[in-house]
Amino acid sequence: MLKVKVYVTLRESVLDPQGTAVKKSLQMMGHHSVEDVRIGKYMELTFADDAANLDTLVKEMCDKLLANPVIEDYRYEIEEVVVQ
Amino acid sequence: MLKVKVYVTLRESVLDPQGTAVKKSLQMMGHHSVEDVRIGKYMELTFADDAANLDTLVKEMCDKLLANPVIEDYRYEIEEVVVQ
Amino acid sequence: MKFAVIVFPGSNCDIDMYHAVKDELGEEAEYVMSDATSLEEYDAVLLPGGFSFGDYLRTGAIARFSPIMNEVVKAAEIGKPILGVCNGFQVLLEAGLLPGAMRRNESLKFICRPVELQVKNNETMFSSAYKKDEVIHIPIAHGEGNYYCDEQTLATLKANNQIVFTYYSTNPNGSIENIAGIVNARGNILGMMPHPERAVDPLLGSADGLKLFKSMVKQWRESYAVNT
Amino acid sequence: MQLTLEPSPEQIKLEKIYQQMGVTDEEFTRIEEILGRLPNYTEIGLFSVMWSEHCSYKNSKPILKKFPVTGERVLQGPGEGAGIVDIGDNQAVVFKIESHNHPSAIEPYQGAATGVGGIIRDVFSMGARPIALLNSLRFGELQSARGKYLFEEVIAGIAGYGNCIGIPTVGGEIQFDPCYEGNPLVNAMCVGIIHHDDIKKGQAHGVGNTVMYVGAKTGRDGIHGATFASEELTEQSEEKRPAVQVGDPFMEKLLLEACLEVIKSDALVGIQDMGAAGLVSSSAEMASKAGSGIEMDLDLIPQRETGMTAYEMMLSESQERMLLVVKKGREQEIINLFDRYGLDAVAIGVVTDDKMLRLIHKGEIVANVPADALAEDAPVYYKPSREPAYYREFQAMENDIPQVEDLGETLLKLLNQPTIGSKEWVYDQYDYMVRTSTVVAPGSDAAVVRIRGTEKALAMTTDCNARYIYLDPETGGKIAVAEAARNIICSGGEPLAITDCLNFGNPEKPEIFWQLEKAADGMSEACRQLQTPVISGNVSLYNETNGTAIYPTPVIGMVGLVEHISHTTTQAFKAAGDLIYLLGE
Ligand SMILES: Nc1ncnc2c1ncn2[C@@H]1O[C@H](COP(=O)(O)OP(=O)(O)O)[C@@H](O)[C@H]1O
Repeated sequence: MLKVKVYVTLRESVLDPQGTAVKKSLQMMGHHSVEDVRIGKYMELTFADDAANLDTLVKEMCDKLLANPVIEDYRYEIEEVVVQ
Repeated sequence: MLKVKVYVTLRESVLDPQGTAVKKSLQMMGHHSVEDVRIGKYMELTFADDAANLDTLVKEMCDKLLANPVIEDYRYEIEEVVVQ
Repeated sequence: MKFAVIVFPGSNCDIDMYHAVKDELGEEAEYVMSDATSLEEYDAVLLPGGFSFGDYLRTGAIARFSPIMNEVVKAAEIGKPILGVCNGFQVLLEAGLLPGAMRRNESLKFICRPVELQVKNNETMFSSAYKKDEVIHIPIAHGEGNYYCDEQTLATLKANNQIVFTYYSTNPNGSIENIAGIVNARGNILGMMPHPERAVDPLLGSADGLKLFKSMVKQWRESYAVNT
Repeated sequence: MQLTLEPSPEQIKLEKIYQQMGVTDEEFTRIEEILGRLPNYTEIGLFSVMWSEHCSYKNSKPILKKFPVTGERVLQGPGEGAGIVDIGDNQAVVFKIESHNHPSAIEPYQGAATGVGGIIRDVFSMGARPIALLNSLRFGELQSARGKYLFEEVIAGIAGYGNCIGIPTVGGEIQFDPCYEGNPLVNAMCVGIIHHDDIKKGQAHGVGNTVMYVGAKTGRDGIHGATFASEELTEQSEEKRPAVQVGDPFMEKLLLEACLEVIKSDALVGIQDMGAAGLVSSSAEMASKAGSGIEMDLDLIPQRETGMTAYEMMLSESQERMLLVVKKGREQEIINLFDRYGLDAVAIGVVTDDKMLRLIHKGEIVANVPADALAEDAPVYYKPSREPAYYREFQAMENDIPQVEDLGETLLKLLNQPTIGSKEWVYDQYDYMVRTSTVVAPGSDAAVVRIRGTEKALAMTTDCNARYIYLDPETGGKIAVAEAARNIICSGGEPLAITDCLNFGNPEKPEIFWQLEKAADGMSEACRQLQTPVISGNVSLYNETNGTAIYPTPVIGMVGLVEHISHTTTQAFKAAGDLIYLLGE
């Protein structure tokens, strides 16, 4: 089994209302050392062991569906998972 | 500067309607090798260098606010970031 | 009877709740801001729908840390009725005052429409004016009403007869066991996704929600009569 | 960090850098004359957005002059954030429609969402409580993946913003046609209610008064959005992506409630939202309308990013911001008020008497231009107009009456068309019930929203059949207004007035300008006959993809008064055995 971990984050200059709300909330709870919070997506995709060209494939998936290139950046890691 | 990366995922026993929808879309796009998709959150928290007890702190933030223990699991990594 | 309508930043059904109580039910209602620190003068607490704190992170997750929530807990402890509708239900779940959690609707879309509910338990202080198994018309409007709890919790809910309303004929959001509304074990905290405050006047399509508020008033009158 | 240095005034002129901002050679010469010197980079930026079609209506002004804009009940015609019509009992209805076509073509969710956010600000900045939203949408025929994506995301964006802020989306219309494939139309309308005494205008009166900034922090979003809206979409448009802003409906909800409270304060002199062209247009317009000037210190502007230049701050289209003018000495009251909503209010400048918009950044004057020049003195173009060949061809055709063999099958085929089929999938996603005043929900002719505390209600609708207008703009324009009026009347209302959004192709093409002219003639004629003046509106030109224009689509938003809620009628047949009448010719 192959596992792909995809991290999608908002581009740096893009407003992140969610992150701002969480930051304020943490500060209100007394966590004043928090300076910034940015919130993105984390996805785990599972593929059969014999999936070919995974790198190209995942890139295409990210570009087309998993991330919105207008406002988001992404990166991913491919891992082999040994099933016990 | 210290950066904490928090990953929040739905518990395995909980159905993930969003992941299911994304899996279906990927398969419709012809990516039949995708076997499963799970969607979670990825957060980046920034702290000042001198933040003490960061590990305890972050654990508390996750338990209380960043994840909902009824349906979600979390894990995190603490990184030191060198600003150029 | 005096109702408190809690206003979180981002609440937007607060006005509807207020008018339902004042204009249609004919009882007293007051807005109470989420940073207020007392609920002593109220006989019941209403947590309205909306998007408290933008519903960012998770619905209800940030609102539950508002100062007023300590007071809601206190009010609940002394047995006052607490009603959370839609976002209010989500806040109650996040605060742990009711068991379970919300997921996004199965369709992943926000859904606004009138739905049919069945009254599963008419022996609560919120549902005594309905008949058991009565089918009523109350609208929903939410993106995240797909109720979830683990099997053990579900078994407890059933054993204690805590499921008050279920979706009838179709389940719009995918909630387990068609759950639309539940009470706590003690029976004084009700959380529900459908909006009874939007069904208080035939002009708006239904008046079936009014009986829920009437049930609360009836219970209060009776207990008041006993206590004085 | 921006490392590139801004070009010098000489470079701007020599290398014609202004052209990249959409300023023509003639316009540049005119700017030089106005200033009596060369403009610097910030200044040419200010002119370029303020003189764009989107802000200045330089191509459409002669068209807008055709519209009847007055009437017994009109309290505010075109010229402010939104128009206002009296509905008796010291109350008035405030409404306007606005386009967000180009941003929605690039990033449909945020484009549509910020379109809704913008039109809501237009209404509450007048002092009105927004009570309903409507929209008018055009897409391609849902054949391509991109087309479906645009459609779904636009709907989700409209729903996402309106539902969160808690204003019911009660009506709208959608048509699908291949001509909108590359250039969808997203028009949003907002209706509000106001007491006569609360009417506020966007004007900066009183020398020495304080200019205050309220709401979200300024980032680099949407820089040059207004210019972008005034250009055709091409394949290169993808590269202009930074022009897309992200909306925060939660912030806007707080801003709305705070602004409706501040309106009641006598410390407030004027208020305007920062819409297209953000801080430039709000400050220049507020000063120009009041015949005064404004001086602002840009270092005081709340900023989300570091190292922003004066140019970037002035042109940013960050959402959920307002500009206020407050009586000198009363600032703290205003700060306290906004603080209760968790919002920052910051004094950033003063009203002056020299009619100049003067900007200070890091202790230096970075721009010093006449406010009128920016807001009022944009050139007006009288574009050539030519009757298109297709029009004559169509007019010469014989009427053809199709032979229908199987009525049942034809009916099913018709109902299967996305344009005709049920729109339930769409409006199910809109919270059309919040505020519990929606008496007639989406799915009938016009929506009806009651006015709490009275027996009255408002009927509202958006309409436009662009095919008719393409075939014959003048007749089509009349039909659009008449259809809106019929929808209002069939719902129990008396038509009051209209708002309109003129979505057309490139006006520099004489055939397109002809469509614009003729459609406006038809609309004006219908408005005069029906006594429904035009009280507000918006113009969106350059709706073309790779040189091909959309159908001319002047969307009509009409509001009517239902004198008594019991007069409300709905479309559906009520009971078996009822008689059916057919009225009209
Ligand atoms: N097609 C139109 N019909 C009538 N009035 C219009 C039209 N287009 C624009 N206007 C009016 O011109 C004024 C300026 O419009 P606009 O620049 O869109 O305002 P804002 O900057 O508040 O969005 C407004 O009062 C608007 O109502």
